[in-house]
Amino acid sequence: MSSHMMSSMKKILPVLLICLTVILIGGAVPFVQDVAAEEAAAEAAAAPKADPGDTAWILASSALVMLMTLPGLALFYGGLTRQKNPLSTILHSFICLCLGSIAWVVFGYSMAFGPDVGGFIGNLDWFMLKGVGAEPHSTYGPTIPHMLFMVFQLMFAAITPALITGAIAERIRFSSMLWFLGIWSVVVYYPVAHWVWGGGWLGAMGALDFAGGTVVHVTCGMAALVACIMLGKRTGYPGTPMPPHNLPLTLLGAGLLWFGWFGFNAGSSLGANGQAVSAFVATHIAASVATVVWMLIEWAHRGKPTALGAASGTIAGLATITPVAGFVSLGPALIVGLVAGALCYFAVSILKPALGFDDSLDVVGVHGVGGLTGCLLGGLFNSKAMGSPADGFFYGGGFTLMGAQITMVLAVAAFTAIGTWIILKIIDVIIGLRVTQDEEQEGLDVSQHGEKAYHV
Amino acid sequence: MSSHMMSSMKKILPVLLICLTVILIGGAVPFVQDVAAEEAAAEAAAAPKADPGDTAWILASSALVMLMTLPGLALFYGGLTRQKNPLSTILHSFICLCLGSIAWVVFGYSMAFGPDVGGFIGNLDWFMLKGVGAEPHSTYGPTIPHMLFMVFQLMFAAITPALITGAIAERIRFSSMLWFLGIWSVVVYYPVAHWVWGGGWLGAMGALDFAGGTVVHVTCGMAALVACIMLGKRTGYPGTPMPPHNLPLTLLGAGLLWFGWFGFNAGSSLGANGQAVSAFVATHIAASVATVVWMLIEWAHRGKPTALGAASGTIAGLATITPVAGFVSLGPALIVGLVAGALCYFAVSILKPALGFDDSLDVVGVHGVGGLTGCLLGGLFNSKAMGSPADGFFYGGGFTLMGAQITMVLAVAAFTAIGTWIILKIIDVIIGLRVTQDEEQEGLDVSQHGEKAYHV
Amino acid sequence: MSSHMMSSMKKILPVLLICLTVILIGGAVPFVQDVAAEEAAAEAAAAPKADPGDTAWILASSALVMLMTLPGLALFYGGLTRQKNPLSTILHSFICLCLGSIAWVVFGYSMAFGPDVGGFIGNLDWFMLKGVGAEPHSTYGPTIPHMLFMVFQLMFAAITPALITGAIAERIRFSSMLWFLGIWSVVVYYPVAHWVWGGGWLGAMGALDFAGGTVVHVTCGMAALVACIMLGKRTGYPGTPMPPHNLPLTLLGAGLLWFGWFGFNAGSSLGANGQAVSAFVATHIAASVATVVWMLIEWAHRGKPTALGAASGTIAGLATITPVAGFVSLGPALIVGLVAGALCYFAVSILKPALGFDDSLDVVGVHGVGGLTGCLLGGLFNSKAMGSPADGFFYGGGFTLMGAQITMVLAVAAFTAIGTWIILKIIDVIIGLRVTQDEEQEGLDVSQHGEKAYHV
Amino acid sequence: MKMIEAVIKPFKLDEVKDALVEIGVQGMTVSEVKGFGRQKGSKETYRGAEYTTDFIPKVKIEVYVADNQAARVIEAITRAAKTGSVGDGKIFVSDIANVVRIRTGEMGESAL
Amino acid sequence: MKMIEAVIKPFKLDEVKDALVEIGVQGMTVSEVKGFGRQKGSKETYRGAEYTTDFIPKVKIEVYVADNQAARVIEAITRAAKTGSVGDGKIFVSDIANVVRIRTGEMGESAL
Amino acid sequence: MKMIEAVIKPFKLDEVKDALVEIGVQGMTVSEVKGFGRQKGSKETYRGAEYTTDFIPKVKIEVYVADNQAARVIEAITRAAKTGSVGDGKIFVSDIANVVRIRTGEMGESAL
Ligand SMILES: Nc1ncnc2c1ncn2[C@@H]1O[C@H](COP(=O)(O)OP(=O)(O)O)[C@@H](O)[C@H]1O
Ligand SMILES: Nc1ncnc2c1ncn2[C@@H]1O[C@H](COP(=O)(O)OP(=O)(O)O)[C@@H](O)[C@H]1O
Ligand SMILES: Nc1ncnc2c1ncn2[C@@H]1O[C@H](COP(=O)(O)OP(=O)(O)O)[C@@H](O)[C@H]1O
Repeated sequence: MSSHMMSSMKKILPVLLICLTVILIGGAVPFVQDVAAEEAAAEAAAAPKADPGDTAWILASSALVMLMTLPGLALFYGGLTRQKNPLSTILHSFICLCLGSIAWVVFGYSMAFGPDVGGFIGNLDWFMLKGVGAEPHSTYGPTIPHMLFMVFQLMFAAITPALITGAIAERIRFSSMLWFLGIWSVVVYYPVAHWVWGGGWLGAMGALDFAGGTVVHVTCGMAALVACIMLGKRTGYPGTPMPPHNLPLTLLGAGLLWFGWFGFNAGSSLGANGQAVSAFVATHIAASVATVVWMLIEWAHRGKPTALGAASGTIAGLATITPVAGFVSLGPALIVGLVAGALCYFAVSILKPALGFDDSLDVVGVHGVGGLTGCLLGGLFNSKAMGSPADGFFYGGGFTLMGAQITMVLAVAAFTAIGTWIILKIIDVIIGLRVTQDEEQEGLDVSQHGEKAYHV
Repeated sequence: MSSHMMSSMKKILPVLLICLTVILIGGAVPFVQDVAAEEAAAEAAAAPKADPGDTAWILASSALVMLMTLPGLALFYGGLTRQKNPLSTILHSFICLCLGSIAWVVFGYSMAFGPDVGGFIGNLDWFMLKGVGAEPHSTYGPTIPHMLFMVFQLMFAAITPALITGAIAERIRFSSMLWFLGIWSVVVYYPVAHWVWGGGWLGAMGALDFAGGTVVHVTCGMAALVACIMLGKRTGYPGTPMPPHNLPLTLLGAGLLWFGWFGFNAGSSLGANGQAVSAFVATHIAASVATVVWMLIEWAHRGKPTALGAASGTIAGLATITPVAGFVSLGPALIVGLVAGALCYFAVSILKPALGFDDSLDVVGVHGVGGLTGCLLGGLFNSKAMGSPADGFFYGGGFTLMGAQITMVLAVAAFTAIGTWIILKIIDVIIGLRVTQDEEQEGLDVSQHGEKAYHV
Repeated sequence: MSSHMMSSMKKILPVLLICLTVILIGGAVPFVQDVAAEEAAAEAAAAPKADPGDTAWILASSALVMLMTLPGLALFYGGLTRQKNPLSTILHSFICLCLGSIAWVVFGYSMAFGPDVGGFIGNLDWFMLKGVGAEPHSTYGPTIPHMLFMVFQLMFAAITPALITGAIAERIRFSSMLWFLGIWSVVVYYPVAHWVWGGGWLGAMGALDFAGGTVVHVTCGMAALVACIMLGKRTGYPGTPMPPHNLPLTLLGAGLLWFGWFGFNAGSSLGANGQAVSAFVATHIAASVATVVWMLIEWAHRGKPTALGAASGTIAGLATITPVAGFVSLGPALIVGLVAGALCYFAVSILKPALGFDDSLDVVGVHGVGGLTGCLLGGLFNSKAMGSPADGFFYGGGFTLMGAQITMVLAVAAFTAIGTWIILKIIDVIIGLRVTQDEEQEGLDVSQHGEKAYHV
Repeated sequence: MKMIEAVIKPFKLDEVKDALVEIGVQGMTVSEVKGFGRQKGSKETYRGAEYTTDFIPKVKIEVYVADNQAARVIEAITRAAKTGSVGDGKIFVSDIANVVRIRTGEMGESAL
Repeated sequence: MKMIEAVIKPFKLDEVKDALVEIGVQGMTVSEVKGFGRQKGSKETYRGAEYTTDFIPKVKIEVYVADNQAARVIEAITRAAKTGSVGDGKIFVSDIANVVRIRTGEMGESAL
Repeated sequence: MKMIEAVIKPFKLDEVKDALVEIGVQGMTVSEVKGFGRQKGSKETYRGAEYTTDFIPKVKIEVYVADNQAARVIEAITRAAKTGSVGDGKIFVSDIANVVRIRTGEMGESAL
């Protein structure tokens, strides 16, 4: 054993070290924390108290968004793999949630939402959540504890890398995945989140992203595209059929994602208010329409409506409505769903095979295309009457908003693509990206994790 | 391919058209919407503001009820089928949720809860949710946005047809199911919902249905009975054993249904108030008692307590407490659970085999019998002290309430039976109800949807 | 059939009787209830009204904790068994939830939280929830209905015995399990809950248990240890490998437990306030850290990181943070996670094999060790600034709190061990604890319940 | 003694079993197999990726019988398993040297 | 060479494998099967629908050995698989013409 | 006629099938089996409980062919299934007495 212990120690030592450092820093500053907390307590007395109703809804929403990653997304993806890979696929989402959460409280939140540095990134004043306490933050949810806004946003930072794993499933090396997505969060996600939501240049420019169409879906979609191309196809793709090994698991995941998405979108209004309700309705309707549309198109195109098609339509609708959920009324929500179902169907079952990249679980066609489309539709349908800061083209806003939206998606897509490419190149050189042919053959569950998903 | 494309195009063209029309109407009226929304905003200022706490709870409740249909009910049913049918069964609930939601926001809500026409149906003033906004509606939840009441009720309208699919599983043709339940919602559900909750004659008469014992469970139970008789038995039933293919999936579904039912019942008080709490407790206790009772009776009767029996008891208890959850105290809740467990056990494992109809997943014996029983028990146990508008027999209310309850269940049962029969007859004549023998043999997953649930 | 009916009747008659009695008492007192309720209504007018926001959050939290037991824990355990035992294992949690809930509303709540008798137990004044109504209780959540506090606590009383079933899975007789855990709740859980939370001597002494590290986890851990030793090993253990039959099910359960734990911990602040938020964050971070730590240690120690290891780390982190979630700041939360992951890994994969007892699903090593560790860490890290009634060692509280914490865990562990031992001895003598060798061989699903989990 | 191995359509299993019991066969061993032959599998589609599996679920029945019984067994299986459509399957007959009943150690025909 | 096919109770597999390894058998092929015979299956009930499956889970072991080894193999299996209760299973022996080891192309006994 | 039974590595199934079809084989029956032999299984760990299963997933192919075809079939399988590493599997050949096509009742080689 000692032999593999040596080797594996080598493999994970860095991770181990980073991790311990984080923890020890954690240990080092309880007192800092403490002071912070006392100040908090002090100010809290004076400062505008948080509203219990709004707090209750955002607490629930944060829990709902956590559920999206685990078990929601984990099972949605896990069911789509072949029987030899579900555990590794589930573990990808699982670990992204954990590492993403730790990094977020230590420095990520400060980088994304902390005091702005040149419109590009936040500084480290809020390192270890210093000064982030029970009192509301004037702009980040004036009626809920600042700490609550932080943890709500944490869930977004955690699910984004998890979404990417769908494109690299069934062949990436576990340790490479950890390095890739750990670094990616810092280099790509934190800056982008800052640009759009944290006081950065895109937000300042007037670009609007209600709940993450760009910050979450365009970034994960672009990263997925670059990653699956650099990683290469799964051995045998597309020749050998690779049908999902457990679709009920995938449909369960889809249901939990839909459920959690109510927290994702309706929670993004940061309170239990009218906008939360209209975001809730828009989300539900867009998902419903996209599901039906995908199913009908597939029915006409392939001859049969499928359950997996329906579930894909649901996720497409949810991803597409995300950037506008709180800004549009019923009519546009219906249209968003219609466009989402049609476009993403096209991207997944016609464009992908045509272009020939192996996006194992269709992150690009569903999240990338969906998020991008939603952001652009915002330029048409956002309406001040619904709570949008600016009117879209159809509501008399002319092309101003549309211009900002286009700038946002292009800038973010380009930045993400480049960032992802550089990170992966480096990792590829240092430790490599893929498992060996034999390990892939045997399956990642056994070869990477020494486990089998099922035993009869 | 073109050949089947033609034929399938024909099959789904109508659906496609209807769907597109809906969407385009959607597209057509954003401006209407908009105005509506602005008015809303305007009034909102004046009108009584919604309470964030109540809003938070009903937002959560709406999400919970959505979870009941997908993945809750979908998996509960999906696990009970044979291995060749889970996907089709899951898809039934899934699509009912989507189509039901779209129809509801376009015209369903207006028909059920809109301005009353002769006590029978609502008019179309609220078409496309015109005028349904962030301000509370005086009678539909004075402390929550009207739009929120709408979406909460939407979840009820969506789950009711989904419940019916359990009776027709493993043999109905997918397109026939779509037509059946689409039309059924309009012809049966909207009127009944209006009669009882929307200002219709039953409500006016004093009949009480707290959270849908009649509107949801009696209607789905009767429809299920009529449908499974008209559809005929599954080939081989009852001779060949048809054991559930995946009971853990069913138990998962049962757990999610229980969880979601807290939203269904405790949410029906339309606020985070004392009644919500007592409804929560009554719901939980009735479910617990019915579970234990079903299990014990089965143990005595068959020699062994079963997990499926326990789960069936849970659903029976939940369905039975539904119409009275917010109107009864602890004692009656215990009795409701006791009666539910015993009666539904009898209906499912003695009456059904005796009568010999093939209610595949026991919608009649659990939901029909449970809902009906609960409504009648309301006539005995409802109490003003608990928040019921009228006292039941045991609380000095004499027979008045009981009379109203009996009228309600009889009228609704009869109306549902006739409506369902007519709809199915028409569909049967035009496109037929069942798949072919061979398709049934092969399984609906492959024959209707070209998918298999599991691949090893 | 009559023959087995006789025998089985005999087996369950007592259970049946007890159950009916409970129900009939229930039937007998609706009027009492009623009066109670009316008084409630009356007082309510005067008394401080409950806050809707706080009520909304605790309603949601109660539902979340229910979800932990079913399907969360049920599936977490169910997936870990061999294919012949999942249903019996799931049913254990399922029935614990139901029986625990019934006993709680009838007399359990009164014994645990009712008027104190000598610091040891509550009296029966609140039998059948007499006087427990919509108005808040001064000490049990001044801003939520007393009835809500009752049902929130009910979920804790229900999950604790369910947790124990993991140690006796795959070999205990169903009826013996019912007797064991039914009696155990009364003899062990109610007193301990009273000592710590219900006005008993430990609480009075200043011992702190925020959400149940001692009341829930130490008790179930000790009971599990005693039970699995008295029950003996599963036939073939440890020689024959007994790999989990369905890990995706277990990972689903882990995800639902994590999700539900937000209600468990953040709900324990009894309101949607700052402490709820900090408890939410501490819970999430401890879980994340413990997951990563367990995975890394296993990676170094065994050569590969596993999904089951990660899930075990999650539960360990959650159990360990439970007693301090609302009392500590970020730094300590990170440390708690670190310690939890390391200690529980050691307990499960090194200590257990060394000592050689067969704790089928590792209740002792995860919940017992975790809960105990968390309580002691509270003596170091609790801080008044975070809402703790007393400061821990590192916050200038000296050894006072630590002393109380040690007393608490020792007293409770000893009391639990003795109580559990006596109960099991008696049951062993009267009806025996284990199934027969052949029944164990065949599997408990078929032999105890006449069901199979899966049919192809 | 003869080993008679039949590959049939899964849903025919019960009929075949009954037919065999009728003519006095006391035991058989059944396994799930996948068959490749003239019968073509049905098309499946997953997110637009279409494919037809060549391997179709079948059930394999093994019956060991005394030589004189073989003909009747073959006849019974053929009758019960037949639907007339492609894919009904095949029956393969071969000789075996010996049989042992583990429980008793009996050998030869008496062990069947 | 002989093909020795044994149908046994699933939980006996490990014991049988060990017994065979002990006497020098270097390979075997195992499959899950369902057996119909004297042993009756256990009753299952789903929502009151009771039934007993006639087919009981068994494990089938195939071992190919040189003729001279056959007797010892049969003896070993019988010993290890025996519980004495109905359902212990059967051993079927038949002759085979040839064996090929795919990896090396070796033929005959040396390929075993 | 001959019964040719091959135990191969699962991922080689498609290649073997194609090779057989190429040389004119019109049918085969496939089943999932577990194999014990020289090849060792991979290690699994569950909460620190480590173990290696001796049984490795394999696929068993049964092909019934006319005597004159046997050699070509064996050659085809050997070629297609070979990786050169331990565990490639074996081919077992034995004689069979008769074949019946259930659908038509045809007997003998014409039934193949
Ligand atoms: N030469 C063969 N060797 C082994 N199995 C065969 C052979 N030919 C057919 N089978 C089995 O018989 C099944 C039915 O054969 P098929 O050609 O599909 O229809 P039919 O038996 O009606 O001609 C196949 O699925 C396969 O399992
Ligand atoms: N004639 C037979 N042909 C094929 N398999 C048989 C035959 N008889 C028995 N078996 C197999 O042997 C198993 C055990 O046989 P059974 O009659 O139940 O008990 P026993 O072997 O103790 O008499 C059966 O389940 C079946 O799989
Ligand atoms: N004597 C045997 N009887 C039955 N099956 C065997 C025998 N020897 C090998 N096998 C089967 O062949 C497979 C491969 O054999 P193995 O010894 O692992 O590698 P190789 O065939 O390369 O020598 C085994 O997994 C087993 O299924």
